[in-house]
Amino acid sequence: MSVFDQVGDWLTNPDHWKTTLGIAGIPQRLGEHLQYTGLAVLIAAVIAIPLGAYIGHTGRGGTVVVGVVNSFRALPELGLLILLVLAMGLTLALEAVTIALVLLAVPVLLAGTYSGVRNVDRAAVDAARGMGMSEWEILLKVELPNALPLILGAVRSATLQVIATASIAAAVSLGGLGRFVIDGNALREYDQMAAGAVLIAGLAIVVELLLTGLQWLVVSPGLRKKTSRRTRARTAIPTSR
Amino acid sequence: MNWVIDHIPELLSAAVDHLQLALLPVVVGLVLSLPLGWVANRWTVARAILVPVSGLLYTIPSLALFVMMPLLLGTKILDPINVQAALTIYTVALLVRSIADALAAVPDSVVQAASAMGYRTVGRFFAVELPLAIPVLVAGVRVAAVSNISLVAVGQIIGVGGLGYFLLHGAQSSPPNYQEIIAGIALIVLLALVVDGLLALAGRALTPWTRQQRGPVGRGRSVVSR
Amino acid sequence: MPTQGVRVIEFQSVTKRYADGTVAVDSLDLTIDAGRITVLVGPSGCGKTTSLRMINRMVEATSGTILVNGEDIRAQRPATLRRGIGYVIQNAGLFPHRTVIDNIATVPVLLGTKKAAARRRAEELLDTVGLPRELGKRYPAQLSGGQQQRVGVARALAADPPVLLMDEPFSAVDPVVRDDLQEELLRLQSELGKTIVFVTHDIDEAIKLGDKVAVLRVGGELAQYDTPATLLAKPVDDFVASFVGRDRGYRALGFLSAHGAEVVPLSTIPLGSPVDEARAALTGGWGVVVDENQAPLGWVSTSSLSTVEGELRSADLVAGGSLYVADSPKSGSLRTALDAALSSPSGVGIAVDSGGAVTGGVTAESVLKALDEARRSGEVPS
Amino acid sequence: MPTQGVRVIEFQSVTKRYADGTVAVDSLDLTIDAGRITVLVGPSGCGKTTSLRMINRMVEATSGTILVNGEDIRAQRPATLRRGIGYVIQNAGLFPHRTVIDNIATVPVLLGTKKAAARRRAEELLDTVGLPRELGKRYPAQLSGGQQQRVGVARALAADPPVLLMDEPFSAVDPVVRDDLQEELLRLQSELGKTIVFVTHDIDEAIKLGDKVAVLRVGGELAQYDTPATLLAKPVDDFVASFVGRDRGYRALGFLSAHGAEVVPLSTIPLGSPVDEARAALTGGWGVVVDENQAPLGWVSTSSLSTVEGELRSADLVAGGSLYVADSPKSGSLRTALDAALSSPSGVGIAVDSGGAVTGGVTAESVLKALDEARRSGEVPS
Amino acid sequence: GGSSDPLANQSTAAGGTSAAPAPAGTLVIGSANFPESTLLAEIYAGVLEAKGVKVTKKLGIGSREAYYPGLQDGSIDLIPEYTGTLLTHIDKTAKQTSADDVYTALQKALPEKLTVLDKSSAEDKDAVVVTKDTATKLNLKSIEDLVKSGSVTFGGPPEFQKRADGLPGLKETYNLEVKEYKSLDAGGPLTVDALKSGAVQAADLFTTDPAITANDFVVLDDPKNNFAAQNVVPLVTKSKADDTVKQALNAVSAKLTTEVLIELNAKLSAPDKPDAAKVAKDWLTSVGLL
Ligand SMILES: Nc1ncnc2c1ncn2[C@@H]1O[C@H](COP(=O)(O)OP(=O)(O)OP(=O)(O)O)[C@@H](O)[C@H]1O
Ligand SMILES: Nc1ncnc2c1ncn2[C@@H]1O[C@H](COP(=O)(O)OP(=O)(O)OP(=O)(O)O)[C@@H](O)[C@H]1O
Ligand SMILES: [Mg+2]
Ligand SMILES: [Mg+2]
Repeated sequence: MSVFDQVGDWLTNPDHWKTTLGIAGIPQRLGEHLQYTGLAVLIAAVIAIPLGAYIGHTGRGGTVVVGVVNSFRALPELGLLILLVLAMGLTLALEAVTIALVLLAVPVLLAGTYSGVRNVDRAAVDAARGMGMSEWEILLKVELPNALPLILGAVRSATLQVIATASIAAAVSLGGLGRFVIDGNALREYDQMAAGAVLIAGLAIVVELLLTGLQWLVVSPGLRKKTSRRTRARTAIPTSR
Repeated sequence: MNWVIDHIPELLSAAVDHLQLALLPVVVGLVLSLPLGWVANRWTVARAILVPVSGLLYTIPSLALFVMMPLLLGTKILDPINVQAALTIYTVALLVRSIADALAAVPDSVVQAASAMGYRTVGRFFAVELPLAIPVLVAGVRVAAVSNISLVAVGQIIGVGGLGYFLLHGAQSSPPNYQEIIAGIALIVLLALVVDGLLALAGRALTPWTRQQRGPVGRGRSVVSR
Repeated sequence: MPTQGVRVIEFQSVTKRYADGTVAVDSLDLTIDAGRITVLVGPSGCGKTTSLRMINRMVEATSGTILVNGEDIRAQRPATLRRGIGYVIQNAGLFPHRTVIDNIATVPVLLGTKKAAARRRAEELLDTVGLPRELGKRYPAQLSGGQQQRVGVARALAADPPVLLMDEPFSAVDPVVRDDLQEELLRLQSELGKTIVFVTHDIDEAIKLGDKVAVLRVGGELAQYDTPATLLAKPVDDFVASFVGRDRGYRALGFLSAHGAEVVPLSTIPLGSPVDEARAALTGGWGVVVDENQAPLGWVSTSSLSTVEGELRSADLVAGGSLYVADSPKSGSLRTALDAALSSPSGVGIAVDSGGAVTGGVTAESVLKALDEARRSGEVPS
Repeated sequence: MPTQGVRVIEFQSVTKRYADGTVAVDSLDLTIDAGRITVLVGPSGCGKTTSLRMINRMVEATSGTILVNGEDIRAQRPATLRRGIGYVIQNAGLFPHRTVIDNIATVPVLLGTKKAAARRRAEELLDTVGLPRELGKRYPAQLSGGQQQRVGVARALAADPPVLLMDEPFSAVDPVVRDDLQEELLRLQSELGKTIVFVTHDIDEAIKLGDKVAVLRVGGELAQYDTPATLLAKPVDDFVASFVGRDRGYRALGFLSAHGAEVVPLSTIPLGSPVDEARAALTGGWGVVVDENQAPLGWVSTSSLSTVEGELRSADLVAGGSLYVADSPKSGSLRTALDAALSSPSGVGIAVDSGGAVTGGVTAESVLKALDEARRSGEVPS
Repeated sequence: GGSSDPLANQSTAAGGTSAAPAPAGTLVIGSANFPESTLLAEIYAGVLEAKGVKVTKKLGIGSREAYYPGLQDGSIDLIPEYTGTLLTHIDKTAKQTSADDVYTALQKALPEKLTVLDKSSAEDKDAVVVTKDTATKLNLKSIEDLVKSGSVTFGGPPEFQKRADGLPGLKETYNLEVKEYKSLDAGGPLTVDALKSGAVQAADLFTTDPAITANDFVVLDDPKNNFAAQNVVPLVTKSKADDTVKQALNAVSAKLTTEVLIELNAKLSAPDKPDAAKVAKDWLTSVGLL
């Protein structure tokens, strides 16, 4: 029997879709994964998008943003998780994971919002100011709608990065789909490990597609395909995985 | 600090392993993605396939990819090749798109001028298009190197993790050996920053023309804002 | 036509010094006439944009006062001030995320007009600037540069502001489209009578559009402020003279009506006439061949007819020169009259009426006489 | 001066149909003279670029033959062919990653010249195109648009190709710089005697630079192929006439030397002379005030002097018109002479020698007389 | 698993630490990847070196699945083992639970090449542990009481979910059904923290864990012997086990007791995190083996 068949069997085994002998099944793990991800992205968005918009609008502090984002890239997610969970203890495990994930998502969202607002055609902003919009109106009616593609792109990257990192949360005794990989490894059950990996990858891809669809729905048609090849090259570095 | 001082040799040798696990994929990935990026820029159809596929590959979480590599490669699960192959995939996924975009961003007038001067396709690629793509390329390589260095640690979950060993091992001691964990994190961050800085310097050295852009021209024409 | 308040704009020793110490505008005194097009022109970096943007407080003057209709602009909040002043810039600065209609409707909606009403008005404005209404649903990226620029003008006109500021609005479009846009602006201005301040670095554009032209020199000093005719005829110094460029004597003729130039009768020969008849009809060795509407087709001369037999055909004609319209004081200028004469193979320029029919001929000498008279009667500044 | 093989370029019923069916060039027959500047001009999309690029096979002709020096261009491999033909485009298309020197040295190095030798040659070429050698070490981004364009020309000249193709090379720089570059190109051409094919959509540029001008119409047909003077004087049809533009009679004067126009003596008055002396010296009520080098400073007239006392100061002068140079048959044209007369407040244009000293005056009437004579003697095509 | 199972036949070169084969004549000592195993390996190494045996150390190899094949192919020669789990690793069906039964069965089950020397009285076995509060509140003494007290949240290492003496064993022996199982670490700080903080009510810990006494945890009795005896024993390649080796290691096993293990483990987890080698040397000296 090939490994693919074993993975298939594992995934279709009804025991793995419910709690058996106190061991949680796929739906619960998926729910935990989504809970970690959703909570972290939401909190990060509430922090980073207004801040990024403000910095982008005023143009002050741009270098700080770039510096923060770059140095956060170097931080190993696994280490951050371990440290926070150990330091805060298991009763605060959810909080610890959330903090770690928020710390990962904030720089991505901050950079996306900042560069989104910054990259709005200066002539359009100038025109908006010239026709008597207040700074507030400029931000809300011109800069943010035009920055939307980049902001949503950042939300996508951040979400995917959080999904990836949430799966290693199991290494520090938390739930989520990573549980199957860790337990499978400890039990030397490769079918469980591989099935866990397939579930995580599948979740990431589905979320990616959903968010891409959302982006297509929400962004003004006037902004579609507008990004010239040149600006694409400048913003081509994704921040996901 | 006692623990750290007592274990400097282990830390250093793990750091060397770590770098090797992280950077070999960058080199291999770069070599693979140059022709792929060129192809993606050359033919619209190739681009329409390569770019979305690499985007999708890039979305797969690292732990999942590490675990799936044996399935794809037929390797043993503890083989360091798994981690290196997965990181190579990320690097290629990242760079193919950067290279395609960077090549597309080379001004048409420059490409035309090169052809008109008698460059053939290959000569033109190496003499003109590739050098002009360097800034974007270096940016991509920096991201790949830094994220690989951070990801190698995740490999420790399946047994191949360079400095990641100290993260899990420190967490396993009872009570947790914070010195060990923090030393691991700090070394990983340090490696990432040093490699990033070296790559940035290399990038600057390779692209002297991007410096002092604002020469005697260009003042006065600056956009007046606010 | 909407009623407009008189809007005079006055600069009273206005200076702008930027944070880095650059003096962009140096104690500028300037009175801009209401209901006219005033053009600010000068080399790059001379402070044109700065001067313009001080009017709507996009740039705050360092010292001095700017009055609009006698009122200090600092009396109003910037945003309020700006809503009453239209502003058009290069590349139009349209909002990429809004349709053409919504771009145009922006200010009315800001001012509280209902969306539907603002859109109806925006559609009318598309007519005003000469764009088909179908374009209203498009996004800016789907328009050509010239079309975008027209939308920019429409947007600036939407709140019906008495004052319009335009900063090199046409400099990014190609020459043919620019010509179109300039004509359109002149037509609009004659219909709407706005007070327009227009910035350009192109002296030809300045002369074509401006009722008055202010020439600035680098450092933000006003070098000369005059009508285009005076500017061409009497540049105050070498800077202005060289800026105004060569051919200024000839171009200045463009401001003098050709009405004063004597038109002599011309012998016209219908196409298809027998060659013998044509030969008999020549005056001074030349004759104009016309179609059934008396529109000129070309010339024949003693020598050109020497080898021709039978009836006059198109192929027998000598190509004509340029034409000039001479049936009202406002139409042709001495410039077009002189060129008609100079370009004509016979040395006689063809005058036509606005229907295009030949009314007579004009010689270069009679143009010069008319110029002389104009000079003597003071029509030409000297 | 390098020796050049004679290079005639011949289009023999050449047609280009693009993949999408657009016919860009339609059975073009054209012979381009060796050692001359030939300009292709026409409205946007008429196939100028396509025609030009077929010469170095950047575009392959669909049918027909192109011969260079009697040899079919398809006999050589494209890359080899191109190394022997210089090519200059808008914005120069310089390699941003190479210094100016290395940009210029590109083709010689490609052809196998040693790097050091190629660089030495590149430095000489900087002189040739009028750039200081210090610029050699800069990167293109550190140059102004005009300087970049000169480097583009130097690069195209580096392999000393007998043929130079230039596609709207000067259209992206501002008018003043463009004028400079045009002068420079004319100087270069007179020194080097290359066969230059130059594309532009600006008829003024075509007329200024071309020894011969080919006017194309949209669809890629050749409308007229003539010298600039003939083009202005005898456009073959309405399309060409309207493309050549208004003022063509006046501009055609630019091809006639001012030497034939009678220069009358002018009374010159040194600055600082007593006003009474000045009054006495006026001719016809006007006099030219000059400095110690006899260079004209402005005019005085009976009326302008009526309120002045003591010695003549700068402030008392009436601004002068444009000047024209009249000391050799090649210098001034009837066009500059006429403009000098038209722009002068006295009606008399000031003629100067090449040193700038006043040599006399010219009236519009005498220019017209000179034109008449030129016409009679056949200098003007008619 | 099938032949394509990537987990099958893992080499001993776990973690990429494979080195050149040890020089002939030296004895290669391995250890598993938890502190106590490393410590025991250091003790064996210390005493053997004192007797003039050339030893090479390959410590922290990983789990039994990783190192056991290494003994068979000769990559390592000696490793500290636990009788109970080693037996079930070799013979999945083994049912013996008492110390001597297990030891006898183990000697029979071992392949030809390998042997175990004298077992020590030191035992480190899994145990179900609760906090003192929980024990008092629910009146718990043994695992049977836990069943009576109703469903609990149970914590332990991931492999406890499926091991014969893990959840399946507790269900079979005591009919214990946990409400929820939380995968934690193998008797590490997370398990201790989970117990203390109440995240789990009961957990699987090792009897030598100093955290048990430190936190006043209560070890529940195992009257039906769900957990087999786990005496520390040297597992060695027969060909390398000459008399010097046997005598030296048997002397160590004679001195090693559960109390000693607890004490040494406590030393290892002292704040200054001393090296296992040092702790081993100190102990060997104190009992007169050095
Ligand atoms: N925000 C600023 N800070 C500092 N200097 C400025 C600023 N904006 C403009 N300047 C300088 O002020 C001078 C006048 O600038 P301004 O933009 O008004 O010139 P302009 O006449 O519009 O030029 P152009 O034709 O190039 O648009 C220039 O020297 C310019 O460099
Ligand atoms: N690669 C191509 N594929 C299809 N059509 C083309 C291509 N290149 C040019 N054309 C078309 O061929 C015609 C001639 O183009 P060409 O570029 O030669 O014109 P041009 O005279 O140089 O115009 P411009 O003044 O705008 O540069 C145009 O209609 C153009 O759209
Ligand atoms: Mg400006
Ligand atoms: Mg072209």
